[in-house]
This record gives sequence, structure tokens and C-alpha cells, in this order.
Amino acid sequence: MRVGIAGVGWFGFQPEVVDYSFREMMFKAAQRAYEDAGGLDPRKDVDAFVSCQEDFWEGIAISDEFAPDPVGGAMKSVYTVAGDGLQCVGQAYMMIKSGLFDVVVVESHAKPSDIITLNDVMLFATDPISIRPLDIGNAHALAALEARAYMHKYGVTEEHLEAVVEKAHRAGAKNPRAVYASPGRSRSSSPVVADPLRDADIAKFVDAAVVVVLASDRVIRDYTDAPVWVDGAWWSTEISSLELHDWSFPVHAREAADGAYAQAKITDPAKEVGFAEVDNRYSFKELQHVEALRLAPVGAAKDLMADGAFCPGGRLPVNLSGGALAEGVPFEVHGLARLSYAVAVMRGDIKAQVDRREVAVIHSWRGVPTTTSVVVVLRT
Amino acid sequence: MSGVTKPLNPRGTKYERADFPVFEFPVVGKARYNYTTGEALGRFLAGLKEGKILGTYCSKCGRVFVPPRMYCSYCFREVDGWLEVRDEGVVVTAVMSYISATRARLERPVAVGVIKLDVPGRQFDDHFFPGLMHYICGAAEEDVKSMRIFGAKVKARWKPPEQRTGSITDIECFEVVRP
Amino acid sequence: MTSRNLNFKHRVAVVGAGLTLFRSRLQETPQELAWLAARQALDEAGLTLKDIDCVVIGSAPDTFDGVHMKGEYLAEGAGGIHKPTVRVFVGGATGVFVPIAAWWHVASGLCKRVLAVAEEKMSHAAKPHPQYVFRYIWDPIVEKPLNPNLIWIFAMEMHRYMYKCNVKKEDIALVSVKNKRNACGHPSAQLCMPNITVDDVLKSEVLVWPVQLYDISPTSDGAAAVVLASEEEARRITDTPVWIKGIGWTLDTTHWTNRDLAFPEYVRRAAEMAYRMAGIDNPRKQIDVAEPYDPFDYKELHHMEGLGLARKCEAPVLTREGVTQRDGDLPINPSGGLLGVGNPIAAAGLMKVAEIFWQLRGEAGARQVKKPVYTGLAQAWGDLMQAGTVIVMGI
Amino acid sequence: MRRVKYFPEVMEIEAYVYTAGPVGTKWLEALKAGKLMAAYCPKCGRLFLPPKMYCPYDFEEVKELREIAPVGVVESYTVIERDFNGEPLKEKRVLAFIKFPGVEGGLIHYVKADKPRIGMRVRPKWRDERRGLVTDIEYFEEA
Repeated sequence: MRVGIAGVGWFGFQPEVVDYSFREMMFKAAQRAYEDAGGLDPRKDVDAFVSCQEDFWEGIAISDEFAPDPVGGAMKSVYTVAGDGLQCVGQAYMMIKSGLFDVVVVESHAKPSDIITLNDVMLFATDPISIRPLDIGNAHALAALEARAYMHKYGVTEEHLEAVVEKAHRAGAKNPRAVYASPGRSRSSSPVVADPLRDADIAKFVDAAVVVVLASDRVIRDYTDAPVWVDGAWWSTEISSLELHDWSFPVHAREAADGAYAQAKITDPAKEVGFAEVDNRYSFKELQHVEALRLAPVGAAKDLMADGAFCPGGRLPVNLSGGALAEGVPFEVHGLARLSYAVAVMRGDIKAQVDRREVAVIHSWRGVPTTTSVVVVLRT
Repeated sequence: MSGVTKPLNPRGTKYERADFPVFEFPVVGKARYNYTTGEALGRFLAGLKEGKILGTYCSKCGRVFVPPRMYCSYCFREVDGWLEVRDEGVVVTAVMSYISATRARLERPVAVGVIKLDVPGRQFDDHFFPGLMHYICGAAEEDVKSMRIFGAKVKARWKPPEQRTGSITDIECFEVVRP
Repeated sequence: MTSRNLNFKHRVAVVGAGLTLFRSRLQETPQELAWLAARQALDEAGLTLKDIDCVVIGSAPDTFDGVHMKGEYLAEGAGGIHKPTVRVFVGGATGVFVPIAAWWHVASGLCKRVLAVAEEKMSHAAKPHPQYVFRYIWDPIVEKPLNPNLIWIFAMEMHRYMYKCNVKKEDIALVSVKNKRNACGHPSAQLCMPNITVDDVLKSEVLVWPVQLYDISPTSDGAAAVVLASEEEARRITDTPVWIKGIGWTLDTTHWTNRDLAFPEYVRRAAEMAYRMAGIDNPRKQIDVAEPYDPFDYKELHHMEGLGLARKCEAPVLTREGVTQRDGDLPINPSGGLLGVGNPIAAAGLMKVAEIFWQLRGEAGARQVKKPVYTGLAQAWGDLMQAGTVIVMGI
Repeated sequence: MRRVKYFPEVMEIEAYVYTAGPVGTKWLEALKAGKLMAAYCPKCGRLFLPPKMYCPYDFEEVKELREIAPVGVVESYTVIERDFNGEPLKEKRVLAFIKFPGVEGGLIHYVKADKPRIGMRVRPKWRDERRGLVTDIEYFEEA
């Protein structure tokens, strides 16, 4: 049983979507996805719906209450995954492979602009006994600890981070939904936030909704002539206690990638993968994730980056979209943002500077203080 | 396996009073939001400020939505427009609350219920109707306990215009209309 | 409806279950509660954490434990480290949904042995009162400004049900009496009231008429876990696997004030999905024992009707006639349910799945129903009177 | 038609009261007494921090704490210069991850140092009045 993507729709990707509620954003993204899936009728054609969201991002307890209506799921099989949108894709992938479901809709939405106390809310995810009492004034500091550990161990310098930032903004300038892309952005003149991280190393937040329709190979041709296949989907949580996780390397991303590659029968990712969309919500994360995904040997991403290997038109373009640094971080939508861009590139809807569009690898991390990554392998 | 009662020796350390170190974490002010109301509820709230209850409708299935949404939950399409519903209707269900949100005893109990709202020229059965939850005033405890309140006609009692803020609380309560 | 393609490659079994004590205040952290339950389930299955491929976590709102991204936080105690771990969520219905999601982890062929863990710690939200946290489940714009108490919504549903079906409070109280007595046989139970009477329920504190104190389950801390395995693995692990025969779930519209609350249509649809998969066409005859969700006493009746275990408005009659007693023709909530064992939200739902597992294996000891049982059902409910989750298990 | 565009929501829960579990509570009591301890797993023999009643490595039960030498090593650090909204802090703060020899994991805590560095040896500066919290250590300072 093969699982494919039959349609994708998105809405928002603005720092603040002022005119629409999150429910209305969901509806608009869903309308577009269903249109993209050949005018699929969610009331008849869809077996189940999965929404990826977290209560404290929504400011609603049991926020899954609000999931059904805007996507056409009222009185149907709808549930929520408290995780990145790609984890929803992973669930849909399993559901379809089980044989019980043929068409599953995946949704995620985010409205960071509605949260006034975002730092407090982020720190609400830290351990109440060992970390919360420290009252860390800036959640990004936790990422800075990882950044220094990684940079120290592998000789990554601020110039290497500069290259990541520059690439993201240049690539993002060609991505119409990358609202934060600014090709002239200089990292070195942006202020230090929590060293070694400067303001330019840290992605901003963005309001967005993405809906993806997945279908079994049995029925997918009813909805699209150009399916993009999900040939692998795997995720991993390293450990809950930050104190016990690897500060210098995202082990979770490596574990998720190995699982997804095994399913997709990819043995040499650096050769077989045509392009990648990975999490770069902090600049150094892009280098880490490229290595975790085995697109570069550990410690070597910085040099390959400097050589232009991961640039648009390079040997293995990474984040042709500009990634989160250019598009912003829409909370749990992030993975679906990466995926929807890749699908558009693979189908040729977006003309991107990439030679090999047949195999793409998509990655998302859930941000601090989590140690969870999801990796999806797509094939045309 | 006879004689075995599962679960075997379930564990957990119960306590009544925390006479050991705990971390008390004040939340006040730490989780604040400013919701974008959006097209549907934004207009609904503005309507309340003007003393009107607004709903949306779907021409395909004929449903009227209060509280309004910009999409039909059942046809999955954009609604076709807005209409003003009456600020009166009938009680579908009602209860008498003797406790507050924090579970403190109230000095005087309050009645709350779901009101099925009237829409001129339209009929609704019990399975789907425009309806709001709100306080019901003018009902005695016995009216609620005896269920006489079910089906009773009620009408919104509005706050004076200058006190309205564009909130569901611009309606103080739905008042029982005595025939 | 769903399930167009019923040719599954993989049968899935439950091979172990674990529970903590359910108590109003437990000292263990949420992670540790999850660990206690997970460890017991593994021990019962004779497995270690190394044997587990994937982990599914269930928990209701993060506002109870007071930890954002609670799935991440719980992962460690639930055994979900260096493994694919996911947290699923359908409000109060989550407990039964956890094994549903775990089912497709195995049925997809991608995981062979899965640990499914549900946890809730209500006592963290101590100030001013755990009840207060329920405010945030209402619609923040059109409902929460009215300063609601969650019991309102139950009371409104209960009253509507009483009105439509002409049910008396005395009949509803019988459920509470039955379950709070049944719980005396449960080692985890928070309440055991062997001598409680209908009169005690009717004389208990009136909270929101028609809901009184003994109509409601207590608030609790606790965790539950089950181990699922593929057919091949299950046969290797145990001689008495309990098969998952059907799964189903439905979410009704968010807008609960737009519909009749007298009948849980969403439970009916969820049951229909599960029955279709399990090949059940006459649930009243084919289900031998059931654990419908009973956070409030009327809910057991409501859900029996939604599940087709009673006709509309018939559940109070069956209850009065003793059909639903542990030694009755259709034992309902022999565990003692949420009303007796306790209600750590998601964990309470999974406790019901564990109970059916033990009942079908004949391991419920003091709680074992009198008649022989081959097929059982667990069901949970949640959100704004909106979510129904159903699992059918058999030997 | 005019619209009301925003609607405020505040979570008004007064406070959460977090318990630390049977082992964590002992650990907090030790902090209160000015002692640094680590959890000890009888199965694998590892010491680890922060303590839990289970061993994160082998899922076995942990009941015991053992006192450790209060001298740690800075594994990583950051100097926080700005708050989350980009405003400069009145006082820069050094946040570090500190490991203790022979102990898995460690502590995230503040370090008072002008020139923090990886590998720096640090010891806790205890508060005079302690409550049984990780902040009973005011900060770590160079040993």
C-alpha cells in the first residue's frame, strides 16, 4: 500500500492575520486543499481528519473541540495530535497503511500573533521542578546553549551562521509567502540576543494554516493526476529532560531520518535525495539538521554550506523556500509549511533552482524545549 | 488465574496536605491572549453592541447559524449571507446553578440554559437550530426543577447601549416572557 | 462512513495493562505516574522497554497538569524516548482513543509492539480549585465571558435527557449507587461506598440542578497503560491475547448550543464504525460486557443508548431491572467506572479498556462478571458534548 | 459593517502547585539542607540529574539519592543580553548547562562570571534562606 499527497492548501503566512480567526484560516486553507485535490468533497470523500495543535498555543483547553467544523469534519472521524504537522502526516500515513482509511486530511494552524505572553507560554513547556523556577527571561537562551555546544564541538563559527542566514534570505526572496525574507539582511550588524545567537539567527513567528489531503494508491487517481508519494514518515523523541539530551547534536532528527529512509529504501541520502526542506528556526539548526539527515557528514555541513552545495542550484539545495528564517515559524504548522513548499516544487508549480526534483526529504523540529523531530521522504 | 484481582498492587503516594517542598507557580498574567475574532464573530460582537443578534445562513441546506460562522459546517461551503434573528426564543434546556466557576457556593442560585432563537419566516426542529447559552432571569427554582421552564418563551434583556462592549454579556440574560 | 476497505493485513492484540492508584492527590510527578502505569503494563506482558517500538500518549488538556507540550514532557515516563512517540488528543474521550491510535501503529505494519499510556494530574491546578481550569474549555468569545462552571453543560444535557425521556432522578441515581459499590472490588479505586443508597445520592449537595455531588465522579490523579502487539508477537508473548476487533470515533460540531443534547448521536456514529469493523450487527446480544463512559451517572445511560446497548430512553429501565449489575445479563461498568474508581480524565478512559482486557481474560477477580464473556466494549466521551470513542475487544 | 476585531483572554488560574515525586522531594529537601545529591539507579549503577523515581536509561525504579561533590563543569553557556521581545536586559545573565563528574545529565542554572568558558569548574552559591527549590542555589561561581 502506497500513500500519496492528493492536494495541498495554505493560508496566511503573515506576521498577523488580522481579518480572520484561526477557524476561518483553517477553512480557507481547507478549501484550497480540496480544490487542489480535484474538488474533493470532505463531507463525502474523506474518511478521517487529523489536526495538529497544542492547547497553550491556542489559549483554549481541549482545543480539538474546534477542529471539526472548519475543515468539513463535523460528525466525522476527527482527532488531534499534539505535535508538529508532519506528525499528523505520519499518523495519516499509518492510518492509510492499516487498510481502514483511504483518504485522510491533515490540518494545522497557528496564530502566534494572538499570544501576548509568548515567552511565558514557551517556558510553560519546561520542567516545573528543574527549570521553571529559574524564570529564564528568554526561551531562546535554551537554543543558545545548544548552539554553543554544537559550534564548540565542530568548529562552527559565526561566519558559518552568517552563510546560513544569507542563503535563507536570498532563497526566500523568490518565495512569495516568505514575508520575512530580506536579501540584504546582515547578521553581523544584528544585535546579540543570547550569544552566540544574534537576532538574525532566530526566526520570527508567523500566522498560518496548511491543509494536506493524503490518499491511498487505490483511490488517489480520483483526486490528482500528479500524486507526490510519501515513501517514509518517522519521528523520534530523544528524551524529556533537557539535562539528559545531547546538547551538541539533534539525535532525534537522526533517529527520525533513519526510520524514514529505511521505509523509503534510501541507503545513501546524500546521493539519492534531490533537495531538502529542513527546520532552520535557528540558523545553526540548519547545519545540524543537514548532518542529522545524513546529507553531509557530521561536522562537515559548515564547509559544504560555504562551498554553496546547499544553495539554490547547488548540489543538494536545502531550504529553497528560505525555511523558517524567511517564512517565519507558524508553531505546529512548520513541518507542513516545509512539506507544502516541497510538493509545489516537485509538481513544478514553483520554478525552483533544483536539478533533481524526484526525491525530497522534509524535516521539522518542534523548537525549544522539545527534543522531537519528524522526517518525511517524498517521491514523485 | 483464579483468585487474582488485576491490577496487582497499583501504586501511588497519596497525600492530603503538602507538608513537603513543592513549587508554587503563579500563573496570573503569564498566559494572556488577544483573540482575533475574525469575520463571523467580529461582526456578531459588533451586532450585540448595537442590540442585535446576527446569524449567518447557508442557502444550500437552509441552516441558520447562531453563533455565526463564515462556513456551513454541514455543506462545507461559504455561507451565503447574514440575517438578524429575533432577540427572543424558547428554552431548550435549563439548569439551576448553586456554585460559581471556582466551585464556591453562590448566595443565590442562577438559572442558565440554551435558548433556541426565533428567525422570522423559518422553522427549526430540535435537531438543529440557532441557539445560545445564556442566563435565564425571572425563573423560580421550582420552574427549573419541575422542567416547566422547558419550552418557555424568553426575551433578551439588554444592557443600556452605553454599557455595551461588544460581548455576549451585552445581553444580561434572557427573561421569561409571562403570557 | 469510514472503513471502506476492511482487508487488514495485521490483527492487533492487547497483551498487558497497568494502572496506578487513582487518588485526589498523588505526590508523583505526571512523568512518574506514567512510568508506574507503563512499567506495570510491561511487567504484566513480560516485556521490557527495549521490546517496545513505538509509544502513544494520551492526555486531556495541558491546563490540568500545568505543562505546555505535555506529550513531550510525558514521553520520558511513558517510555517514549529514542522512539517514535506521539500524543493524541480528543478531550475526555482521549483515554479510549489512545489504543485506537496505537491500533494503527501496529495495523500499518510499522510497529510491532506499542506502549499506550494515558495520564492526568488534576491536583496541580490547586489554586483556586481544579474545577476552575475547566473554564478554558468553553468557547472563549461567546461562552467563557458568562463565567461558566463545567457542570453547567452536563446539567443541561442531563436535564434535557430527563425531559425528553421522562426519566426520574431516582433512576439516574441507581447508576451512581451501582458504580460506587462496584468500585469496592477495584484495587485502584478512589471511592468505595458499599452501603450507598439512592437516598444518599438524592440528599447530596446540589451543585447545578439536576446534578448533585454523588452524581459526579471525583477529581483524581492517575495513569493507565496498555501494551499492544501484532498477531505474531502477541502469540509469542501470551496464550491469552485479547484482540482489538473494532475501533471507531466521531466528533460532532463544536457548536453544541445548536443541537439537541438528549441523544449522543456522535457516540452512535462512533459505535457504528466500530461495530462494522467488528462484524457486530446486534450489540445488545453480541456485547457481553461494557464500560461506557460515566463521569456523571446519567452519562452511562446516555451512552448505553448511543452504543445501541439499549433503545432510546430504555437504559434507565434496564438499570432499574438490574440488567446492568455485575451479575446481570448485560454488566455495565463492572470496574466501578469513573464514578467509583475515579476520574483522572484520559487515564480513566484507558482504565476502562484495561478493565475489559482483564474481564475478557478472567482476571478481574472480585470484579469478574458472573456470565462468561467473549466480547467487550469500552467507550469514552469528551470535548463540548461532542466526541465519542469506541473500542470493541474480543477473545 | 463594523467588527470587533479582538477579544482578550487571560488564563486566570492563580497558581499551579507542582509536587516533585517521592525521589524529587528528597532531592529538594537536600537542597534545602544545602546538599547536592543525584539519583542512583540500583540496576545500572548510574547517578543522574535531575532525579526521578525511574531511571531514564533502563526504566527501573529509583529510590535512592547519593550526595555528590558540588563541583561542576560548564558544558555550554550563553550570555543572555536581550529579553524575548528584543529589549536589552538591565543586567546580562549567564545561563549554563553544568555537568558533575560521574553523573549523567546535570543542571541548567545561572553562572556568575565575567568571562564564562566551556570547561570552567563551578560550585554552587547557596542562598541563606532556602525553600527546597532549585533556586536555593542562587547561582554557580568559579570553583
